[in-house]
Amino acid sequence: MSMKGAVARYVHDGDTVVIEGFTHLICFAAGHEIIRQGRRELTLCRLTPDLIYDQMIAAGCARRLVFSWAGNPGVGSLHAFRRAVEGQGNPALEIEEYSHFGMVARFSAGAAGLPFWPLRDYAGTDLPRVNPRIRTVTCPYTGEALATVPALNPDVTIVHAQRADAAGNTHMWGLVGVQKEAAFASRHVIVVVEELVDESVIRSDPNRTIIPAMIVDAVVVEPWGAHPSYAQGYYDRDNDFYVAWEGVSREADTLRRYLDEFVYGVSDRAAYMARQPGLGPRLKAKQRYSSGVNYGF
Amino acid sequence: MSMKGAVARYVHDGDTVVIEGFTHLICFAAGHEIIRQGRRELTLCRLTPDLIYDQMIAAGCARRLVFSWAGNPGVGSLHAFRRAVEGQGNPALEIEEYSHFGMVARFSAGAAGLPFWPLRDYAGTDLPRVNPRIRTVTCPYTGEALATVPALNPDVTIVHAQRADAAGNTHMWGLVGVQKEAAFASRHVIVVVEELVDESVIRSDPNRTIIPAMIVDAVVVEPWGAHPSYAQGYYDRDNDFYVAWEGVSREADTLRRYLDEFVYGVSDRAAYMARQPGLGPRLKAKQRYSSGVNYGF
Amino acid sequence: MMAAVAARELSDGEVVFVGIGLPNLACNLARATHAPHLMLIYESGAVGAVPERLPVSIGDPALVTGSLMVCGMADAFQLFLQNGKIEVGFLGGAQVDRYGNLNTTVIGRYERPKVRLPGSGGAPEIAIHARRTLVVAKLSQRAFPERVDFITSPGQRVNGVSRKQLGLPGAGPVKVITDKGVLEADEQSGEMVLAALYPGVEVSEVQAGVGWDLKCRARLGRIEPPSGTELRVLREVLDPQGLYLKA
Amino acid sequence: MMAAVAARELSDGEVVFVGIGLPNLACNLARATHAPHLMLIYESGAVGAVPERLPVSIGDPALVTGSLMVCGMADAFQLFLQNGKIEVGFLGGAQVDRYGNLNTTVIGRYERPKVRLPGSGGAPEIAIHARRTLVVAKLSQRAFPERVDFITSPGQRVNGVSRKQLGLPGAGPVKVITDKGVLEADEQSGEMVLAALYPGVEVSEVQAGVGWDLKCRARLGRIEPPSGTELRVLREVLDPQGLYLKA
Repeated sequence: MSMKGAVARYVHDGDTVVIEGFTHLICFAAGHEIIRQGRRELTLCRLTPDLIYDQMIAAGCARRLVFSWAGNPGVGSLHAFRRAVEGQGNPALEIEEYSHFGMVARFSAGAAGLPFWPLRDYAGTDLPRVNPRIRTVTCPYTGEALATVPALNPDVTIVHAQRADAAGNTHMWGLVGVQKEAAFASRHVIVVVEELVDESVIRSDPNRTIIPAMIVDAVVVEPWGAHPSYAQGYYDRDNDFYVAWEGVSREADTLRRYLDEFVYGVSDRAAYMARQPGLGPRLKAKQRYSSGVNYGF
Repeated sequence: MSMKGAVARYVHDGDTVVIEGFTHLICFAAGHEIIRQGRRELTLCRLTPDLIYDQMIAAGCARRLVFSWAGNPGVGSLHAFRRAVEGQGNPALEIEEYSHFGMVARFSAGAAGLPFWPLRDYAGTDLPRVNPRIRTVTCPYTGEALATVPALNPDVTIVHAQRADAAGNTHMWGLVGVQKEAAFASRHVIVVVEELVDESVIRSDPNRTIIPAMIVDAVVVEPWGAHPSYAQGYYDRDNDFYVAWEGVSREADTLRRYLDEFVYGVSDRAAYMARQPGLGPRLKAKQRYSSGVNYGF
Repeated sequence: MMAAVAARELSDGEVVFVGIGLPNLACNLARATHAPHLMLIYESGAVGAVPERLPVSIGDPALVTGSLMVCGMADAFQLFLQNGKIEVGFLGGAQVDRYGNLNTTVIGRYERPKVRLPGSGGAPEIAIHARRTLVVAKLSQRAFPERVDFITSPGQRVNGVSRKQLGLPGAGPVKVITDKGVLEADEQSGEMVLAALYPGVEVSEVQAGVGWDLKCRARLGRIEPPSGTELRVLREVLDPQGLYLKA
Repeated sequence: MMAAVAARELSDGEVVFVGIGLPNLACNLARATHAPHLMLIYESGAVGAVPERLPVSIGDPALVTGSLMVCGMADAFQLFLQNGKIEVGFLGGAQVDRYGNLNTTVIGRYERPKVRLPGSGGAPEIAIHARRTLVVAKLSQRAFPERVDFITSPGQRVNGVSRKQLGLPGAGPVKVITDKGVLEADEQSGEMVLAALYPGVEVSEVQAGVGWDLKCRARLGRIEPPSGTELRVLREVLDPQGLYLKA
């Protein structure tokens, strides 16, 4: 399916949307298409909103943000996010805040079909004071109090991966973050891949499969779809872009000009890449192949 | 380290011992060495006691069995287990019984450093009636009652795997069962492998690492150590042996004769294999190699 | 015959949590005949298995080679089963009672068993979470008592309490496939009632193998005998050594 | 200088949960000098990372290539951190207070912040579970208030309540490495006290950057300046572009 078609079909105004990927495999291509299609009132959930949600917030897609660390990794602030939260945004963005572990636990509960997840966390912190959804439960064996977070079950989760077959059986390697949990927790799943492969490639290494076709609604083939984040074995992280974003996003109108040129100004990811001919050669990954293993009996 | 040395050092009378592996990678070599060293009063934990615990029960190593399915897979009964539980054993074996999910949850809690694990299970069954450690907790969000099981933290867990480096960084593929959770839940971990490999082999495919060296106390190289269970990519399951066990174990004295010849009668796994020259050629795995993946950037 | 009838209960593309023995045989028969896209998931963690030989155990290496996904058992039980992704559960039982409660734990008192059976395995969670559960068991007064000695896996009613009241997500055992006919759970009472007979079998023969006063559907179905294809696949392809079919 | 001092706090073979920025630089300096077997674990799931370049983010691809293990984040937080396998946690903070409580969430009121900071990340669970936690921060009245505006990560005492009473497994922030000296948590009071000074720095200069009446250890330590090796590795190997060292 095309990204246009997948977003049109599975992302609706008011939905709870997850585009996961911890630094690695963040599907900017999907975020840009959601911006182009003008989705509104979304509840955006991610551990690290990163530049992709900063752009979606700037474009007015978001009503609420559920997160655990809202910065520009290794650089500084997410300025569209800050403008919205510091009250210069209009309307103000609602926020619901956890720690990384808390967000991971919310996805774990959602994926396991449980209403909550227990964790030993938050004692002595101010987080439960500002987030009433962080609660406690008493251990039926030791009597001790443990923190809990509620299950997170998104309407749609978008996962970027290295390769999948046509049905959606998906291989992912390198940092896998919380994508498996987010996908299993979600009502609908869109898988976006660098490469479409034959089912036999998936079946040659079943332990590498993170997401099975049975929970996948749409498979989109979108090379370079994770830029400026990266795809291990395909292309490197574009650190220059992350550093440059500080300057681009500091003022609302320079950010707007970026969106005009690189999001609204292109029809899809192919056009996005065509506009930046230098990217491919600069970021293409070197070869460091793993050795195969024997699955015979 | 030698199997003799590892068992002498890390398995003591009265310990809680786990030899995990769901049908796949069951470390019979370790079980046999524990029998040879005459360990007593052990609490043996496994989802499926399988033939290995049936042999250890017959040899008098066990005081208590914690399990979820005590049969001979695809064949029938575990007769030493049945004799002990049906009161013909002397002294009688204590049992603590869960379902597979309950045992998996106990290891998951132990591995996560939590005192319990919640699961939606056991309502309407008689298991909580005969096992008071199966309890309930109330969800702080929905108010519904969920079942709980207590964490299981063994004194020692023995994991068989395809390959590891000298430090104990371990690659495992095919069915991985609950070994990762059991190892992380355990005070001590012994890793037994078919093949010792250079650290560079492990580092060439880090997503394949199930157990990191930092939690491993001893690495034992013991080819064919999982026979009559199997090692994917190395040798097939010896179904004939499992079928034959029905006849061997049905009477206490034929079982005793088996132990005399193949456990007490051999010094180690090499001697065990030397006594059965036909095994290797009959069970050796065919080649079905996976394709490698690129870890470059 | 039971394998063939059980196989017919599976529709192409369904997601089945497969137990060992006859269920395993039935699933692979369905896959080889009318349901090539049947998704087989084993509690061992093998997803989309395409076994080149009939697996003797649910942890057979043939379930792994060429499968679509292999996950840990925590994922198999939490992400697939407890998360409601399993459409059909397939169970056997040493005892099946009037309300479809299953016993695979003990015959006699738990504390002093006459016969100690293997125990739960994954049966309780399958019977609780699978959207519907199929049971296969051979008829006999001993195997089909009014009430099982021990409830390993919950049926339609437990001591008069319904699944809904117990908060069990799945529909539970909806059919019991026996060697003489098929029982179905009655929508109102939750009781297992006779729904269809094998060729040449009388109601009295089924009643003779059941320890309670068996009710019958108003219109009893007649089950077609195994087709030539079904028999050929079973005998020649799936179970040439008669591992299961002897039984 | 801070990086060098922080690096010296790490012993060879220790297991460190690494945060981004200076902690990351310090860990890689330690690995390149006196602690070649330092085990670096990143919350992103990379275990035993041997980055060929200084990772700009804790999710850098260089942390994965050639690492010993890559696990999901649920495992990183549950099996490693919550399970007590992490010996040293390394944190920065926009604000550090008298008892080592850290704030990386907001300056001002949470509901109407003067400055909105990135937030928690994994800091709360690191400060709670790591056997000991090291903090790196530059001195200033703004950065070292008597009490932080928001407790993102718990220190030695929270509103007078001790870690023990709060049931926190780890020892919490035991040292705060600043740009002028090193503060240590007092065993009795849990208060951060001055323990050692950088060369040529007076106590008054440290006090000037701290928003409470700073106590001093009876015997103040003197910190050795960075060695030639330390400076060379920092400037030439780890951070040639001065990404961190400018700061």
